[in-house]
Amino acid sequence: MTQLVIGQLLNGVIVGTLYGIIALGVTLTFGLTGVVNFALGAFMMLGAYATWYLYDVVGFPYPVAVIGAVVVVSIFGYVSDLALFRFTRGNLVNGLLVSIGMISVFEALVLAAFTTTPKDLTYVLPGALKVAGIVLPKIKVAVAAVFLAVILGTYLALTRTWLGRAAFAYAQNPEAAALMGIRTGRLQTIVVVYSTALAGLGGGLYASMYSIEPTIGSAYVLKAVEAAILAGVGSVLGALGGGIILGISENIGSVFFSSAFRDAYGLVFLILILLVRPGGLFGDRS
Amino acid sequence: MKHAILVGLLLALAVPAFIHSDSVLAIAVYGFMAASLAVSFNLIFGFTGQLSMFHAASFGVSAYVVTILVTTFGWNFWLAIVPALAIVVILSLIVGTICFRFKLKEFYFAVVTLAFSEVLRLITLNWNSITNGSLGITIVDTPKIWTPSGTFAIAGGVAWYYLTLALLVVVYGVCSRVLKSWIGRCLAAIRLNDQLGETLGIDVFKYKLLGFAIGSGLAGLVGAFYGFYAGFVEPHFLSISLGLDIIAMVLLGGVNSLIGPVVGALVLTALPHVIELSAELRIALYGSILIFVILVMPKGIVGLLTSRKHAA
Amino acid sequence: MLLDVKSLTKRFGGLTAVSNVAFGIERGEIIGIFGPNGSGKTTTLSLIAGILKPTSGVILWKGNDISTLSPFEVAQQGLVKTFQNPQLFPELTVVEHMRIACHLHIKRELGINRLRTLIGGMPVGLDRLLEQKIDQVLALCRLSSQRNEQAAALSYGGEKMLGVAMGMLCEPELLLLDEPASGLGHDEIANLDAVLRDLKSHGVTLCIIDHKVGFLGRLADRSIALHHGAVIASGKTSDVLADESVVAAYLGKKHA
Amino acid sequence: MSRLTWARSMLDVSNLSVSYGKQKVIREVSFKLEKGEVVTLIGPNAAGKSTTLRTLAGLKKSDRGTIHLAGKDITESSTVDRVRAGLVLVPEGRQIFTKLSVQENLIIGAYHRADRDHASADLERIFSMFPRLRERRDQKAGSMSGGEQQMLAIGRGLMSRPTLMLLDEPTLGLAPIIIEELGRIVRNLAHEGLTILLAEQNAMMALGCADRAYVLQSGRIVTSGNAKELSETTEVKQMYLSA
Amino acid sequence: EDVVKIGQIEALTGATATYGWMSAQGTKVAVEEINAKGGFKVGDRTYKLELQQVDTRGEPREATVQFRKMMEEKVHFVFGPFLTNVFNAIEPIANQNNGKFLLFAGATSAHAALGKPDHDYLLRTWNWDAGSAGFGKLMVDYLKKLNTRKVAMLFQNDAFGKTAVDIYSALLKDAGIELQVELFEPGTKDFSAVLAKLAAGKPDILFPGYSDAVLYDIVRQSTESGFGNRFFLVRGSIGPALKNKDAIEDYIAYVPKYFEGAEKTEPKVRAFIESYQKLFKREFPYDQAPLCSSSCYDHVYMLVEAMQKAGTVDDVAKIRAALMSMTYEGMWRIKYDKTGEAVFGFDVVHVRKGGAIERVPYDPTKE
Ligand SMILES: Nc1ncnc2c1ncn2[C@@H]1O[C@H](COP(=O)(O)OP(=O)(O)OP(=O)(O)O)[C@@H](O)[C@H]1O
Ligand SMILES: Nc1ncnc2c1ncn2[C@@H]1O[C@H](COP(=O)(O)OP(=O)(O)OP(=O)(O)O)[C@@H](O)[C@H]1O
Ligand SMILES: CC(C)C[C@H](N)C(=O)O
Ligand SMILES: [Mg+2]
Ligand SMILES: [Mg+2]
Repeated sequence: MTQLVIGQLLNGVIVGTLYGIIALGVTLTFGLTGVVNFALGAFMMLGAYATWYLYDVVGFPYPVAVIGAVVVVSIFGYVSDLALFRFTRGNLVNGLLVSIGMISVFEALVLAAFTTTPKDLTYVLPGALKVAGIVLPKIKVAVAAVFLAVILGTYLALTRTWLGRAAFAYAQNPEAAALMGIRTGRLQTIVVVYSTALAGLGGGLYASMYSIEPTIGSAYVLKAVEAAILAGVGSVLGALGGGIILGISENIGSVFFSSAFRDAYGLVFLILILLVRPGGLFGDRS
Repeated sequence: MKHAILVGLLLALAVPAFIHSDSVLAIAVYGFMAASLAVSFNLIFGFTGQLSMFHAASFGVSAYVVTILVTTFGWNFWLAIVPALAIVVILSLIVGTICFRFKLKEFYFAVVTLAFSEVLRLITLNWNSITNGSLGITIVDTPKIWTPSGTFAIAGGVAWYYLTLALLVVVYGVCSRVLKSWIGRCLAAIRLNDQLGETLGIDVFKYKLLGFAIGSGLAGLVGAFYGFYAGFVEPHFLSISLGLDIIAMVLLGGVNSLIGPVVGALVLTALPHVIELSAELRIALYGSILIFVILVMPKGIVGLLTSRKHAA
Repeated sequence: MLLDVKSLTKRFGGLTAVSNVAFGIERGEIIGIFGPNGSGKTTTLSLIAGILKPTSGVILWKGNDISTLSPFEVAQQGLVKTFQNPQLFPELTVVEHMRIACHLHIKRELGINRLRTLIGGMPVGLDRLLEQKIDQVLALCRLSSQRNEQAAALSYGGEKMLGVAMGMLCEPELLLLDEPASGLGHDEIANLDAVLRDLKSHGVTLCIIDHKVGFLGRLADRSIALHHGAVIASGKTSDVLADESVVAAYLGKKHA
Repeated sequence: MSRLTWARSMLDVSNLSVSYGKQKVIREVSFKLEKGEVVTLIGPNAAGKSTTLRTLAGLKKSDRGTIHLAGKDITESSTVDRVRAGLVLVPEGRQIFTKLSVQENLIIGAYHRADRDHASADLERIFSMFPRLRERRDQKAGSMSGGEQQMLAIGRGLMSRPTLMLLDEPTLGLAPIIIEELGRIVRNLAHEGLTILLAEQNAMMALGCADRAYVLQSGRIVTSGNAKELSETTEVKQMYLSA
Repeated sequence: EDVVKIGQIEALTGATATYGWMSAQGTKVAVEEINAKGGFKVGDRTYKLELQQVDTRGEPREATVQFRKMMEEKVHFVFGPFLTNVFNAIEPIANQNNGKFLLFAGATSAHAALGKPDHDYLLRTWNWDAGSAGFGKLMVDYLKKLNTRKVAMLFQNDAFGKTAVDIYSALLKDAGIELQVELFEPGTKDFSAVLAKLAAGKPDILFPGYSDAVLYDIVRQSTESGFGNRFFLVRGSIGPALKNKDAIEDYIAYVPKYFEGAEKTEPKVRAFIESYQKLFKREFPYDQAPLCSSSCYDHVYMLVEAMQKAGTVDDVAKIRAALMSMTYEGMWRIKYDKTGEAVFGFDVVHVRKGGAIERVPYDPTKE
């Protein structure tokens, strides 16, 4: 029993890092452009398909395929910012609608190119690590490690660099930020593209763990929004923490109670946390 | 604007005289119900500033309660609406009290209401003995109304057309009365600056809750009818995607008006049936239209037509 | 005693913003609060208005402790506070602000009968009366010409006056004003002075914070001065302003 | 004035007109600032002082007219480019970053500077100007009192080492003793070569520390001249100095 | 030129689209082939087929509107729906149109409606899991032969999942096999927790959900983390087994036809695959397509044959009678039983460690 619980605890952490990486994108985009980009799920899906295509069809080595996918998705992100999100900045409501529209468009693109038949990437890193009776698939451990590294790197970059300072400042008061000489438009573009790149990376690594279909993104973006909120919008490490809390509560909940209520376990947790801290676990109490 | 709405209503009344297509009437019926949902949602969202994700739950719970009372316990349809609405209102008061007492705002509020809504959906989905789980419940009864010349079963497109049009008028009317009253002003104050509102003597908690409960209750009213027209209820009624659809309708039509959501709902309900293309192109076009409309008309369709902002 | 504040203390973490403050306000007077920046003036008024909850102490309003009430309950009891940083309802016009500010009036007037207005609409008489009152207050506050403009289009001074105007429409017994004159020009200050004296003559009690010593000095019957959260002087305004510690901490040599 | 006549003005505004929608707020306003000068723009409420400053900072588009900064036409430049060229606005109503600490607010002021990583000396300078800020360096800026926030906004503006600083009602909410101090600070800064444009209601303080003054009324400059002389004129005395 | 309209009502996009999409492709191949050959003759007239395919996105409400529209447009032959919830939603409207058209439904729940009054329109094209001729019984017998004592069922919590759990719990109970059930939310990708939980109950074999997407994930995660390596399923393909061939112990699947094998031995299958590739210009999706696309393909041909036998293209009663009395020899041999349930042959494929495949053909039409 303890092995079962510990194993699922760890698995929860791993699954949580995936929520976390998308949540980071959600949090950053929201903080800086005032838009909850639901399309990040679709970007993640694009990343997964691009990776599959580059790796399984074209035959690039996996890391190259993932990097390629991140580049492709970033380009999509850049174009979407240029053509769409630039016009919805600071407008939560319209940004939401545009991102919902984009989900349909991306889904259609992928359907037209690859059909609804699920794709399953050739295994990149088969096998599992066995420690003290706990079995963890190697690929999951590797993926989680990459996500952790990226999130921590982002955290350091945001807290230690001027770009990060500018971002925080902008998020609070765009006009004052401009008065400080912060190129706000460029900053927003960088953040939008970076967030989509994170989603692309999420998708690229996702593809090595799970089968992919055109609709995979929607579930993850919801989880990511939940994680971001649970943590408190704007908190980088919080996005990770929120993701992990969700991941663990779902996995542990499914072990002890019916798995049919899997999604509910994280949500109940979320409600409880927000009741104690209405601004999110890591956010300010407002 | 007022005249345009009246003309629209008159036209709507005349439609069944000219159009006999069952499928068109069906789109209209679903459109009216979607519009009712969107109008009631906008009371909470557009006019009070609370992005509730609980609307689908209010709708779905009521649909289920009415259905279960009628099909399992043999209640009269009209009678069953009463407890259904009571339950929805009580649920929304509970959820609202929790959220507003703890001062959850904006996206925090959205996600917590979404969480409650999902929990309710999962309960509906898994409470097999009462709700028949994922299969949902098939409804064969039809609501009847009593007229001096005998009872009349509401069956067929035309009857439902008028019934749901009346439903829309009722929902619209209630929202409009509420918004024009002092309550509407309190709601606007809450939406725009609740701290200021509070120092002006407005019980922010009470009015937030009131707006939320009225909106949710109206959604429940729609739910009561919906299942009986569709012929079934299923757990999907409580799904997030329905909530997102409603948001899209409201935004597309225009948040700052009462009529906007009606327009948005009718357009979005009809749109998929109007686009006759291959499946992929169809959803691509649907998405593109959403994007395009909002970029060209950032205030929604009605927002573009009327430049004057909503007044307190 | 209309309002009686006793040993009021407010701590933010390690910082004591308001420390053991005590003072009373009699019906019909104008009381001034002076003090250097960060001395706890705004915090004190926020505590009275229910916006902040005191760490300790009591606030007696007509003999009842109101320190645990919410802001709206305090307002309903007849105590209304304006904001130091103008607070507005963005998007709404000036007159729409005023209508919202009529909330308490309508509530007092109609009570539960408000429900009837859901069907029948507002009683015509009341409606007309309110509109008249709104016009009157707008005129007093020199906002008539901007009646239908969005509040966001007001200049800073205009925003401040709108705050005062809304406070007046609440018909408070005690109006707490947080720096009403800051950002106002000479003319406007003179006008404000007149408006406030007029209010006083209609029986409204006023408690005012301001750094415009000339303005508040002339207006206030009695004053208190705060420093580091504590009362350092109180009494007749002229005495307070002449107090050595007040001069040293607040006024500086020029005013000495 | 001791400046060489051929030197370009620090700021040269000519025929500036600004409107909100159809409403004209600034009409054909022209004025100049020489390097190291303190110039004040006084006028009653709604005269258009803030609007003028916001237009100079590039936050508001002008209808007509030109703005030259040290000889360079910046009429069409973005706010950021103006900041980078040395023009900084300390906006009305403070506009601080409420969730950042006092110190973080100040540091971000140095954002556009090439030597921004070495701004700690300036930080010290600001702290000695406004000791209250040093005391509260780790407090969240949003929870500071009104006057404290005003000090912060001014300090933050100074952190960017501007060559031209626009102050919009800096005395707003400040205690008399601090206003007095602010007057000294402004003079000192000018002494160090900073050019300052001061929009003020508080004509007493403004005229007290400015070299020259312009009086703005309903969007027009109605009087201008030496600050000291102006403060002697009975009209100005009556209008502005008795508060 | 005369046309016969065929409608098809399926989810072509969205989360539940896999089956509907592939059904639609099979129908399309058949229709295109028939039209390319110049149509078909009934009596002395030549007809072409006109195919209307609508996308329900898996939403019952959409389907009801679309179905109404088809009825208005006098479409006499409607293929689909494959999804139980969609079928349940359109059933009442279909009943009102009884006698005016034929519905070739695939949904499991359609089984229960067969032969009821008002249901003369209903034929069920895919009898895989219910009824006496259904495959469930056979599969359970197979398990019994393998000495299975306990089965773990892991199904998606949707309308079909519930139906399937009901069917199989009864069958397994009759066979005296213990059953452990867990349901998962649609869209689930990480089955680790639920698999760990099931594994703790020590079942002999896992009976996982029905779509290829979840099969790939479940088989991989189950074997990789050591939760179990024996699988039994009545749907989907053997793709997951082959992909994890060294990690599985047994993988017993009902596959209507093992296409990769059949392709080599059966010219009709070969022709179908080629036709598919030519029409859609892409690889043939072996994973799930055989299940639905080939079946729809056959049923279109069968319908055409029935029209020719009945000598009419619009007298649906006659055409139905012709369908019920014939045996069609296509990729499959197909008959209908007296309720309108399709009876046809299929394969039990047993994949063992290393990838060895044993195939047991089964043909109830011969009995
Ligand atoms: N929420 C808070 N958290 C921490 N400190 C606070 C908070 N609110 C106020 N303070 C501090 O308490 C002190 C008193 O603040 P207050 O706003 O009452 O001052 P004030 O007398 O109104 O000053 P001013 O004249 O500048 O408006 C200040 O030093 C301020 O920084
Ligand atoms: N955003 C806006 N939209 C429309 N009109 C505006 C806007 N902002 C300011 N105005 C108008 O422009 C005029 C000048 O305003 P401005 O804020 O520049 O005055 P000011 O001189 O700074 O006054 P104060 O001393 O009160 O701050 C005022 O009449 C004001 O109502
Ligand atoms: C995907 C399929 C297995 C669906 C199933 N036939 C149903 O009835 O819903
Ligand atoms: Mg203050
Ligand atoms: Mg100004």
